[in-house]
Amino acid sequence: MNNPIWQPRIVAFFCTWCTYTAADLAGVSRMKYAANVRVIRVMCSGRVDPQFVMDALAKGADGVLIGGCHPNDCHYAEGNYKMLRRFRLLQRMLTDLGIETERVRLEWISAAEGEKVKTVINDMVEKIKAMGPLNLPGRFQEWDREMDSLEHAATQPKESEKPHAH
Amino acid sequence: MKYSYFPGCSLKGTGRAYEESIIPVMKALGAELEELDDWNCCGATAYMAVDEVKACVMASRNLAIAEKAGNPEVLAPCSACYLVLNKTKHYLHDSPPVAHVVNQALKTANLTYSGNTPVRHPLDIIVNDIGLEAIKKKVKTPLKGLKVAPYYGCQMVRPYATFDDQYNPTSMDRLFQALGAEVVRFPLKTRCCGGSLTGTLPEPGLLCTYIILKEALKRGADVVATVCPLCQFNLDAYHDQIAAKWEPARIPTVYFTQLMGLAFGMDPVQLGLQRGFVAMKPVGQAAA
Amino acid sequence: MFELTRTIKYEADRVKGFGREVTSVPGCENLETCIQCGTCSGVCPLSIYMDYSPRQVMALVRSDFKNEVLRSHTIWLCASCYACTSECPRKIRITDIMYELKQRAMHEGIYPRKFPIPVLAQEFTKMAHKRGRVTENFLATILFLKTNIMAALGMWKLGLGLLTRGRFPLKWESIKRRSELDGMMKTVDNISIDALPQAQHHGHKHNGGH
Amino acid sequence: MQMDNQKAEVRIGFYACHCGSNIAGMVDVVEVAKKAGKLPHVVLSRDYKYMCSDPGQELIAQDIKEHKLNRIVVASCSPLLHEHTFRTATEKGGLNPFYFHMVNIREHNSWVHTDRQEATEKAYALTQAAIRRVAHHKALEVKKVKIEPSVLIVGGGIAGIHAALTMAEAGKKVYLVEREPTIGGHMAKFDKTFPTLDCAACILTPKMSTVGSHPNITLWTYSEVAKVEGFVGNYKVTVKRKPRYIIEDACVGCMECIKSCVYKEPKFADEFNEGLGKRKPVYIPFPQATPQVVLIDPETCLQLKTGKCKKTCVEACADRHAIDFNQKEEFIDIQVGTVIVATGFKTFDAERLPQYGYGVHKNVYTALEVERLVNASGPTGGHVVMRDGQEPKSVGIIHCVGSRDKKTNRWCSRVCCMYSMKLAHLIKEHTGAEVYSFYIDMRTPGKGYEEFYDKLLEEGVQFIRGRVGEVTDWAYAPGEDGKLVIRVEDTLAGYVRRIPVDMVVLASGLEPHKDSQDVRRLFNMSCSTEGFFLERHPKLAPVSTFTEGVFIAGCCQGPRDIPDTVAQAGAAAAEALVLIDKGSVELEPNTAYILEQECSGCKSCIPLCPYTAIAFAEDRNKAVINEALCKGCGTCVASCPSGSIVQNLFEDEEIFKEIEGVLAYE
Repeated sequence: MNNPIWQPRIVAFFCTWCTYTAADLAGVSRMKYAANVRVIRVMCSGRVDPQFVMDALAKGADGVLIGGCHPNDCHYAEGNYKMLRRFRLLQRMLTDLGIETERVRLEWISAAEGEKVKTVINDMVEKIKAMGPLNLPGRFQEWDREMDSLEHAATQPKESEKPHAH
Repeated sequence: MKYSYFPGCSLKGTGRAYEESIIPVMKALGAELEELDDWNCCGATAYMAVDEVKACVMASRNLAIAEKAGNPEVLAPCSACYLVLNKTKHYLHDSPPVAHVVNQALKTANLTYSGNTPVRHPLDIIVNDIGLEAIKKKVKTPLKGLKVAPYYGCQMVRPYATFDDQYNPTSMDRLFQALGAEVVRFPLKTRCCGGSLTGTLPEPGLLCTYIILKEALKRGADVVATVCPLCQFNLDAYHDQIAAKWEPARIPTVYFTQLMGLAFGMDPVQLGLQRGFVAMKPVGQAAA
Repeated sequence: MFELTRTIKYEADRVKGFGREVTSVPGCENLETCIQCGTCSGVCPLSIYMDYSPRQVMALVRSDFKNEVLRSHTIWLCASCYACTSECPRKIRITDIMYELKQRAMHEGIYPRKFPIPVLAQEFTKMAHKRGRVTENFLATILFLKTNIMAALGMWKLGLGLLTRGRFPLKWESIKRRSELDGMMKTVDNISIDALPQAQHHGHKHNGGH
Repeated sequence: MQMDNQKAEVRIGFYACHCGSNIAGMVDVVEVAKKAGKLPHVVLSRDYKYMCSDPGQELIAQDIKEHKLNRIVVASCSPLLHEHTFRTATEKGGLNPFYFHMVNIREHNSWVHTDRQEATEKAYALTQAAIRRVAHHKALEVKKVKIEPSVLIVGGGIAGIHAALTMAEAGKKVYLVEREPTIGGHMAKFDKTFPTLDCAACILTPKMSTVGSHPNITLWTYSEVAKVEGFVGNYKVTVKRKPRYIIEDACVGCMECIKSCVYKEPKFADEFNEGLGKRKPVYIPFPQATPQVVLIDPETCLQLKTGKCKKTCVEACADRHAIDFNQKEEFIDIQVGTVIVATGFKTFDAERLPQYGYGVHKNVYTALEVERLVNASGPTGGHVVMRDGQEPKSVGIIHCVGSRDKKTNRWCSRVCCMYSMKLAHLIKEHTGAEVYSFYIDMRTPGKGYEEFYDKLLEEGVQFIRGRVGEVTDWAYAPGEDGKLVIRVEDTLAGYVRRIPVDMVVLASGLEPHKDSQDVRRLFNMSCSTEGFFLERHPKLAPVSTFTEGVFIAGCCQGPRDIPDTVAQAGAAAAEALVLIDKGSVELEPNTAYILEQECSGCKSCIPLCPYTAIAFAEDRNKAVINEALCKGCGTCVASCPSGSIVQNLFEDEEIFKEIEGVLAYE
């Protein structure tokens, strides 16, 4: 964590019709942006299961970016709306878990908006850099340890009067 | 409604008639003007040319005093003041370093600036807040038969044109029609009057002025109406020089508030009309 | 009998980096995208008196011809009517660039000396700084005394006219809390804006006073 | 199909492409290949100069056989570009093509990053993701869809006309839908065409009438596409036919009704002549209009407005009974295999630039208005007379009105320099007036175009390089009284000039139609930032869109001149013909299916599907997906609470492995 050259890890889910194509356009236009984002292609942002997002964070991502077509422009009519609805739930869940909601971002980027891919990615990398690492795997380990010690405490009657570890 | 009133240097000197007319006119419309306590020069265009940070400090002292005064809006009748105060607001918003310096400077005077007090031109307030219907009700002596060339000048409409079209502003046109006057189509309504050049380099400055006056005469106007003390001064005070250089182009130039006062039946002297170099033909009285 | 002058420009005449320096000032960025269409000169009411048209000033800045630009009359003839800024198809804030160039010319002390406009700017600033307000007739008097005494004599009639119409105040206007304003200005002098974090302004500020 | 690889040992072959220096210049592909070779299940790892080349593809096929590979991963460019290529290569090696997966390390990596180490690290992370993912791939079968041998062409300008004739000549069924009462588009309004100056009508109208009479073409003018459903091969289109109050089949275009209208004189602004001429409520847009059928304007027709008219038109029509005041909007459904969108452009509204005085000064014209003025069949019979009845002695033509301007439209409209010169020539020819042409940059890239510029210079047109500041009617200098004064910097001579002229012509630019966004949504296309329809690839697929089977031609894709438009229309027709003649198209097998044993019958997926592909089997209490209707978006998959829906090619497990892979770097 004290690594001075810590770089955020961001997993992105881009719909193939708009945002993935826009990222291709950014490439063809040789725009330059931060190298922290790893893109996973899906057919539609509607395919993005909240589990994917949680899984990415749990496996060490510092942020997740979801890119879909603009409202009314979904290749599949309304997959992006479905994502939007899910996204709102997801944000509530993140808040409950004590994770900054800004770590998971939903952006509408059309196939023509290569420039937006660049600005969104750069902006997100900056913001996550400012927030610092999420380190969910580390926190999981910590929680595991706590759970272990609690269980340990519960199975050891002698220490049962002791107040909880924190 | 009570407004903080920022007269600016000109309204205390060459533009006294503007102040003399705006206060009673606004009062007649139910608006009270409270002069800002110990206001200072806005900095005008000249200060910006020397040091933009200090220019912002000058202007922001007024903005901060206005915030302290607590009235919701500042009224700035002089176009240059209106522009500079608004420009400063933009600067402080857009440039954090400048805002930092300005805030430091304000602190030494126990002042603060938050940016929450809009600076507005009286023409905006009169036409858009008070409204033409309310104005029509106040008209006692309609300006029947008076042909007015509405001259907006530059700095009220450019570049921060928020309340009117910058190419073809019409606030004053509509206002004068409400007062019963006839408005001539005036293509030079936003052309520069020469600004401070009339005083520094007569040839280019006065040419700007001459072109405007000549066109107003050609369009058959009886009077040119302005919203700015510098425009009024330039169009009013240099007739001798213009006549010597080109040809006479004598036409009175008055403040729009003076025309409002006349229509409201106020005394021309009280409105400062005698301060013009070219006297305006008496109007309204005949109709009354 | 006439003298020929060479008008060719050599690379040595350029002050490399000047253009970039100007375009990196907030508000001046778009200058880089100027297409030299001449709209600015076409709408400028004063372009007819300029030694370089506003369009040429843009080209000169971009090509690093610092000395030519800062010595030009153009930047001082600009009356800040913002017509060019409103009309520019590339959204270049030409008026603001003119202000930027005026400041640089003042700072470098290379503006035309007897040219009354920079003198006015200086005197105006001095008076505003000292008294907090500007009394126009005194300012005009000082200006004429400094630049052209004959012009001052020519203006006596105007002064008299103003006097009889009550538009010529005989006393100086000034604010009550002059020391307050003075203190504010001193504060500015003591802060170097360039030393501030995230300062986007580049090394041209001249808060050292004049 | 192939042997079942599910249980067999996974043997992955990995290939990293240099793409010359395109990738290798920023990503250390040798290093990536070396590290990938050490990953589990990777049997073989190579780097190669150009994977998409024949030897590159051959390499894959060979390796599959030699090394008994059963999974292939290629790290190269975007899958949108070459996924198909490598799937074919995989298949050639005897493997199901869907055992292949592609990693994008060019568009998403080498081209957008600047740090070699970071770029290489990212490439390796993406590679790991693909290698983990591909192990879970399954053999799939592609779906083939039959292509209906018909085409819908939207827009009857020169692009639509040319595409329609090409397709019809090839024996395909064509439906041509045009919004206006006649086809012909903007070209029908032009007088001459640059640079050859041949008469627009002479070359266009024969094509128009062929369209009108061709047995393979169904022409619906005064009609719009209201709804589009389905997909490539099988689009179901609903066309709205606006009432023209004339029974088209009964009208012979004798125009007796027009003659006998109760309005004895034409009284209403004539749209075809840009409002410069007048027409009656019953009218035909212009003599060669196609179809040769009149129409009645409900806004001005007395009968339609008030219900009180002597209906002299009906009398005149007599026993043809072609007039029907009760005609209503009509909707027609058609079935087509392909679509060509050729909806054209709109000219920039010159009133948006008030400094040029259009709409204020009556002698300021748009270029399209002047096209009508110089046209022999125009409202003045080809005499250039201004609105004040005078013939101009001096004319100023202002280029780039609403072009190259960040405040209006940023783009160059491409045709204005040339058409302005054409109009300069025609005005000079018609009136002998002094013509000034104000340009920013003269753009004449085309065959014979620069030569045309030469000709105009020789003709003595005054070319002034400078964008006009203002057009005013206030006079200052002698000779300016009563004239329009153009103030401009002559940037080449170095002077600000005031030029008094009688007439000003504004060369308005081209822009997308106001409703282009609606049309775009109708056909599921994309727009570039300006609002023109987006081509699939700017160089290699210029008439294709991101929607399979929908092609674009003409100015709806971007401003262009007539030769380019016709060329593009031909190209779009050829692309559509290719699809039709192929007979069928292969679809990605990315559809979803239900694992019945897992499905709890909660029905939450059913309303989510925009294609109503999910039904509910009451007897079994299970959801059922109709594969033929499923488009493969995966929305239902992501929403199934019991995880019982699977999307082919995007299975949960595949994506989880990809997530794991992209995060597995140190």
